[in-house]
Amino acid sequence: DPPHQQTRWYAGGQYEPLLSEKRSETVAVESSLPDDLTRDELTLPAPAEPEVARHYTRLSQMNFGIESGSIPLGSCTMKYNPKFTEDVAAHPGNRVHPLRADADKQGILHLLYDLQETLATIGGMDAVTLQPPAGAAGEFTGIQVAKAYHDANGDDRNEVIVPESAHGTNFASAAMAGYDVVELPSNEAGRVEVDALEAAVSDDTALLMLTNPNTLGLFERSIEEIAEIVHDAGGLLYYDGANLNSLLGKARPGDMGFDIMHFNLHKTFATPHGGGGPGQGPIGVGADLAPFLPTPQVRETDDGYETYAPEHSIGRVHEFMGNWLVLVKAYAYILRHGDEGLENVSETAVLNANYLASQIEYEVPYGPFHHEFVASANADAGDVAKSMLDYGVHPPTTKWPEIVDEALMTEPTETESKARLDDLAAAFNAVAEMDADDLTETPRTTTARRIDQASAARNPRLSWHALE
Amino acid sequence: DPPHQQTRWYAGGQYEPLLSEKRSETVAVESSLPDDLTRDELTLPAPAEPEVARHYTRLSQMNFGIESGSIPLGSCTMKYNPKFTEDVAAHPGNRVHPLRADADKQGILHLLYDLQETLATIGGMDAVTLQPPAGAAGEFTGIQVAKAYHDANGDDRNEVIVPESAHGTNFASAAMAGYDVVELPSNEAGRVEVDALEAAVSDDTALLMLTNPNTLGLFERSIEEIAEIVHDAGGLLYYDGANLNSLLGKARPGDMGFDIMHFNLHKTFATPHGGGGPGQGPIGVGADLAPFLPTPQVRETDDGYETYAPEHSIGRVHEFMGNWLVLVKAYAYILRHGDEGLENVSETAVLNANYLASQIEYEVPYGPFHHEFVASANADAGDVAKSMLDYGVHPPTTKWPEIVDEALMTEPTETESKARLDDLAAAFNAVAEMDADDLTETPRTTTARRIDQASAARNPRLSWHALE
Amino acid sequence: MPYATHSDAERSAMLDAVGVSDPDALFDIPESVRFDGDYGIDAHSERETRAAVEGILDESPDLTEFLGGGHYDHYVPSVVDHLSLRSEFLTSYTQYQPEITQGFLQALFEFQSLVVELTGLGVANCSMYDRATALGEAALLADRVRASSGETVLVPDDLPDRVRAVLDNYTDGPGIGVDTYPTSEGTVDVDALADRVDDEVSLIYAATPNARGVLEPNLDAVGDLADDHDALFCVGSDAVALSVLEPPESYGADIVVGDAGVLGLPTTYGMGLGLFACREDFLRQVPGRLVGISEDDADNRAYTLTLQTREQHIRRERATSNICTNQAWLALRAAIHAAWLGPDGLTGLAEECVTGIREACERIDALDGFTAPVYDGHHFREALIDTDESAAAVVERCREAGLALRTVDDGGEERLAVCVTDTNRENVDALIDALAPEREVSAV
Amino acid sequence: MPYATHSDAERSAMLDAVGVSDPDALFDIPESVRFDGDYGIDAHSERETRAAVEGILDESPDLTEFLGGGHYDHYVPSVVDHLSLRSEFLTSYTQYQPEITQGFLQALFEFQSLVVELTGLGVANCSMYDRATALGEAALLADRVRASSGETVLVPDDLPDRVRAVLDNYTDGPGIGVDTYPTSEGTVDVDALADRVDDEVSLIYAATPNARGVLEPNLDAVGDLADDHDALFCVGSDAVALSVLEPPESYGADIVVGDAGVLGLPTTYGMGLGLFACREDFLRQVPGRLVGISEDDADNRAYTLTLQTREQHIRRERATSNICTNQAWLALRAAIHAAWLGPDGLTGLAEECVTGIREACERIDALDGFTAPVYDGHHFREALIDTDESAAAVVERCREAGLALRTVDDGGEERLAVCVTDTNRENVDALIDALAPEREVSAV
Repeated sequence: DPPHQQTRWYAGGQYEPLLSEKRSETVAVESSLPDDLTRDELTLPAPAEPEVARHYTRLSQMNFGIESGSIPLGSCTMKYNPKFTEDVAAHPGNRVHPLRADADKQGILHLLYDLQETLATIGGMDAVTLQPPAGAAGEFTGIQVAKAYHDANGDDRNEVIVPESAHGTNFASAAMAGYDVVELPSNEAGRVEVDALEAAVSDDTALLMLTNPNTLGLFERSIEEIAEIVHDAGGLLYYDGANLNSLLGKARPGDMGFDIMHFNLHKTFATPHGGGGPGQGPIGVGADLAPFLPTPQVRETDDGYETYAPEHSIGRVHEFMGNWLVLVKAYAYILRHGDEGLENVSETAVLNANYLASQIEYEVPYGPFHHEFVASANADAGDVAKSMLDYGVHPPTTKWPEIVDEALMTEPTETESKARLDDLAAAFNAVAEMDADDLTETPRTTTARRIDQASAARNPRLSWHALE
Repeated sequence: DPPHQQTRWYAGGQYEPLLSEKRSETVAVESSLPDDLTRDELTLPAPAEPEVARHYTRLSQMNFGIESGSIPLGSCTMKYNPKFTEDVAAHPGNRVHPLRADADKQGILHLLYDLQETLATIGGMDAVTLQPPAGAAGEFTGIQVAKAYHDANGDDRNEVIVPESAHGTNFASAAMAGYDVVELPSNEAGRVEVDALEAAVSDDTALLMLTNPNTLGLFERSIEEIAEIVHDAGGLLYYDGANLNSLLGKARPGDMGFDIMHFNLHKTFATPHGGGGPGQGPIGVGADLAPFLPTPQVRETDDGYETYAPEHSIGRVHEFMGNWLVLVKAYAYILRHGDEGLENVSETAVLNANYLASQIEYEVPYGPFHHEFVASANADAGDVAKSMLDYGVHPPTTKWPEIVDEALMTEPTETESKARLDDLAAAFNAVAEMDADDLTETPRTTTARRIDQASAARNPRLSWHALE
Repeated sequence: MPYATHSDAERSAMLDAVGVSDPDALFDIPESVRFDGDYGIDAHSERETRAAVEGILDESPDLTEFLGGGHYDHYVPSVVDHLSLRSEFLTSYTQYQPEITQGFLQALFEFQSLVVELTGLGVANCSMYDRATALGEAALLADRVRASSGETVLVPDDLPDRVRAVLDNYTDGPGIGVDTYPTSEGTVDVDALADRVDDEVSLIYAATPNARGVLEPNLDAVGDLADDHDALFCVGSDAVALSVLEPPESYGADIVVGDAGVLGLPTTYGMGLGLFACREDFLRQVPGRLVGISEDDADNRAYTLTLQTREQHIRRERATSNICTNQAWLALRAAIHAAWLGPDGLTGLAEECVTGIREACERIDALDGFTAPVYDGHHFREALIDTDESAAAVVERCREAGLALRTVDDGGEERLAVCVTDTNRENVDALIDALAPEREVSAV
Repeated sequence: MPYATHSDAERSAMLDAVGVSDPDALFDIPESVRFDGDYGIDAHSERETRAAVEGILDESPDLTEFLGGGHYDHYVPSVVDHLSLRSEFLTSYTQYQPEITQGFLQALFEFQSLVVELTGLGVANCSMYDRATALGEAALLADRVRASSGETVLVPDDLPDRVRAVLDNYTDGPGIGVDTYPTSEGTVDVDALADRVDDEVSLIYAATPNARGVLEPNLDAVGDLADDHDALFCVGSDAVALSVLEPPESYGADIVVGDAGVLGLPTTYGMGLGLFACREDFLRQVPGRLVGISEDDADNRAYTLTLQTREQHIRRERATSNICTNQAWLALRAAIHAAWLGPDGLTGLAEECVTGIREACERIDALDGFTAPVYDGHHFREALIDTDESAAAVVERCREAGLALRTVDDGGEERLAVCVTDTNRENVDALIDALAPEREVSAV
């Protein structure tokens, strides 16, 4: 028998049931409000605290986090999250209401200011807003800032150029901001084709969105030429910060000619992903764009710190300042590492990716890689992923970028030890030798066996009511 | 296949290995001390923090706590531990050194004083020391206090009487204090036989140690007569607090005639057991014995609180005040509940035990029960326990008290819901119907299958060195 | 580096395998854009880092807050922290591999179910960033499903500026207009709204409690107006208020947005958890993630993200939203908090939000020179207050007493706003003293 | 009751099953000893309880401590809290069902292995209450294995009173005598000890660092004296010091006791973790619990409590100790802390304990009117200091500056004791200023 990588709890002869199936209660709503404002009754689970604790403890044991094992998801930068940052986030000094007067929240403003300035330095940017509550929100914010800039110049542009291998959010964020998306093909080396870019840019070009290294882990060596082409056409250059982990201490987007960038604090600066957020996606911009940033920004005064609205601010992308605790954790992470630690992050991340690539039997086209690589599975990449689950690891990102057949996009990050990288390689290689038929029988050691996605979508059951 | 109640992690093709097998390093010890004081080298595991986190996370998933499921261990009172008490224990005001001057630790002394007084009220005692670091340490302390009292009266007594069904610590603590142990048989009703007691007491009797309700869950209804017999013989009466959970709000040992008692804070007042400690075993005594309590005690003054040494103190049983954080958690637990909550604890604990006893198919001799009952297995009680593991519950205490054949000593506690009690009953009853042969094949769903205890003792391998 | 210490031997072996002698050689970066690594940041030990960051945070004074205004504080029980911080939850990725993430998926399904129960609507997603972005997404959804009918969103004139600023950014791309309709006496002016609404309107938004803390009494009429003009009706509320209020679906809401962070999330400088629910027939237009039920190969019930073809990683520029990372962990926390409260606890908390501000207003109104609340109607958590003196001066006086209050511009009048919940109700005595210090003096 | 809320229906069903109408009817307690339930304790909500207890704790001022004297503070990394608080560890029972408690057993096995490595001895148990009770158990062990030879335990005259008081209680039952031998110039007086030791002695105890903070230089000679008289040699130390010191086994220690709470346990009003190791041939006389390795039915390695026939729950009055609950969770914490430090980190911490007090003494010695340390020799963490003025007055002056120090009676002389570790080393500047305030003034 394979070892049990995960539990499937049961009690009283059935698998861990829905909370509502344990003991829901319907209560008559008693309120001092008049009846015409209030509902008659409310039905919700009513477990006592011991059962609450057990229920969620069991659910947690049916879930896989970075402390369960490696999560080498390409472009997701799932690194270890230092525990102490949770303690810093739990400090009472975080319990500050956003509508306090500036003078009454100097601690908050001080940290915001320091982090703004620190991120600007790391990105090679002139100004940073910390407000966007996620990476995609950062993209949207950056595009809105670019739009406001072009508008202010009386420059009407309606296209955003995005390489075909870019993150899906790039396309969606550009569309959300009202732009037409122009897709740019990659060249044989897996990079931006300069000729194609020259053909694509025009007076309509508002922005070129790039990540560098790109999703194949390849550095766009022609970045200066690319920047020149875009700038000559009157466009701006946007840096997608998803892959910034590979540049720490080594290069800065601002120095490459990028005008706007976002930072994924939950990737590069190790704040925990929380099963899909909260993240935070600050953006940095050059001096020309700074007046368009969201409000408020923070600046230093003789007495401390104060908030202010940039002159031509686009307004807001979040009612307050996004996910404050993510900012605190990222700030703590940066202080902990310092210059040397941050450079060591990127060096180890890149070494780890290259080492792992050297150890696996799947073909890995392109190279040399930075922090991630894309292997090509000899079978359905989705099946390969499911089979890897039985080896106690989370599989890589699959079937994307489409530039590689049956892609296994792999980013081990710097916090994986050599032993864990060897385990990952062993998992890749064991699965590589499995028959295609056997692949479809996996996983076997997980809480659930292979799940039928099609029927979930065909017959949506999205709440307790669907089970009644 | 049965569901996997627990994981057995593996990586790199082997089960979760020893920390030392992961990556130990031998380092040359560099010290500014002279060579003749220092060792040459030290060999220890050297995992980076991400691997530390994963290792102990995995170990935790290979362990069963009260938030994993019911732990109905008779006499152990494994109830749910309210989470908030951990937050109170983490408050910075706990970070106080014991050698501060009294004036500099008023917060500590205030809590110690309040808890001393509160426990005295709950026990019906005149004075309480909080110092003993565990229940058994409390027993030892109580016996030393009794000895000092007798000595002070010029009364030379060398025997401690203990019922056969008493906790093993009673015997061991009495022996440790230098007493001869006289074992008292139970009567047919599972209680102290008054005639036998009368025969046993003498001028040599220093102490009778009793728990009430006793380990069969039976209240010693003759307790006043028992007390009179012991007192008339010049002996003292000791209350073992292990079963105090069933008396909260209902009765007090002091009112029954007990002269000395200990409290198991980690049982009755829900501080977590920690896999075998830290506990805390305060003792309460009547006024005559108070001058003999350990030092320091705490008293209230006009300005606050101060420590003092009781006039005839036996000294100390711990270098400082035992397990401070256990005291804090127990105090918070008591405040949280108040009078009504505490009485509800014992009522629900007793209701739960009686309900569970009514639902299981094993014979349950004696009764009516209070907080626990002892069922008699129709097979080897140890095998029954192992089989119950496959039902996601911790089994009851087995083969003790010996007064019941193949005893299953069961104490569900008040924090088990009816649904969980029904699950427990289902587990008992499913196992009751298994063949004896099948029982020996269990457990199957746990991290380890049945473990060979004999070879562990025959060939002791007690450290990493034994594996080299 | 603190969190990745290959031993020297391991590092050498890895470099050998890769074929370089220094990791720096793996960086394929032109010299012209190389950076020297000097950010000017000193490394700190774990202990030093904690001291440094906590030292900065401690620069904010410890105040008792009566602030509200979109960010509300309720006591979050300890279990929420302890359980949600379990690393299997906290450090996990989005549930694209459902076979190993059943636990989080089930918790998100619980969150969806909670929102469905609270709103009465058929579909709830498993989080948005905050109430403002949720409203932005509602406007975009209305634009998609009412593309033919109109392109204006109507919002009340008391919509907070901060929310409006977010909505303006969301509606900017597709060119949706945002217009306001009047309120009167602290609530929606239904007649004025009836005059304003036309067939160009795709969405009418109203909040209860509204920005003045008043529970809107006539939302059924607003729903009827929306219905009459083929516009969607979007209601704003929060997860505590909804536990006692009439479910919005019952008076015609097509979408409910708002704040679910009132559960599970203490005051954290405005961190939010957006709530989004809508009618079932908009299912394929819903923004954000959805968890559904399916079966696995062993025929056991299993949870999975579903209808992912709405999402950016598949549909790219045709996605229903650009959302990738959202607020999953906060949804988990809200689900735990709701489970801990149970229906009695949750409605009890809501009742405290009614009685707390009511009693505070009664006491304030009894003070010379104060009128509380300014508007009739039933309030929830907060209310506006008139003062004889300048509201700013009152705020300043309260600040001296360690109490944080705020003023609001209420249609040209500067007024005091006060928010009372379970966590500051015990401080209302201090507030009364600070509002009317001479009263305290005379009492002595 | 907050943690057990049967619904009314459930409660009724249970009462029916049991056959009573009220749980009170199940209490088989004579009326004469019934209690009315009135303890006079008011119930509090979770939030109120936290506020009440934390309010009491806050009555202690925030001081920088230089106290030591048996309870030492080192920085405990955050992972120790987060991992040890996982409920599967924290809320588990003793591992009598090893099949479901492999995780804790493995961690305790790691702790034992750590202690074996540090002491050089063959057997370590998996915890005692504290260093004082561990010494008490050592005396009892010596009494059992040297029953024929003698019944006196020799301890140095600088043994702290608090430790001696515990030892006196432990030795009282079996009638073991406790006698002191002299120290001289801050360390064991080997010649005097040689004069004192005879064949009635069952155990000689010496500590390094000793109570004056000095690392004993001549423990091999003490070991030889014990050996010559068929007495056991028991060394006292702690888990940090032992990481750099010569392993006690190498100079003849038969038993090592001491404090392992220097790992994993921050300052907590004296909460301890006793360390106990001994020679392998005393295995069956060891007090406390032991974890060993075995195999399960699937032939996998498995851990289990072993040699339980030594323990009270089986052997009752013939057990090697009355220990039941001990300090398992703190042993887990120590194991995690040690793993986090690794051998470099642990020895580095020990070196800070050497250099911190050394540098502090050099600076204090340079002040007018201070001699630091009083005794020659190498110090670890703490040292005694002589002052021209009264030591108590110096303590008082430091207290005014927010620094907590203590005086000790050092053979009749009242002296200042100072303890410096990684957590207060940064405050030595403040200490220097407080010790010699006039110096600070003159420097301005």
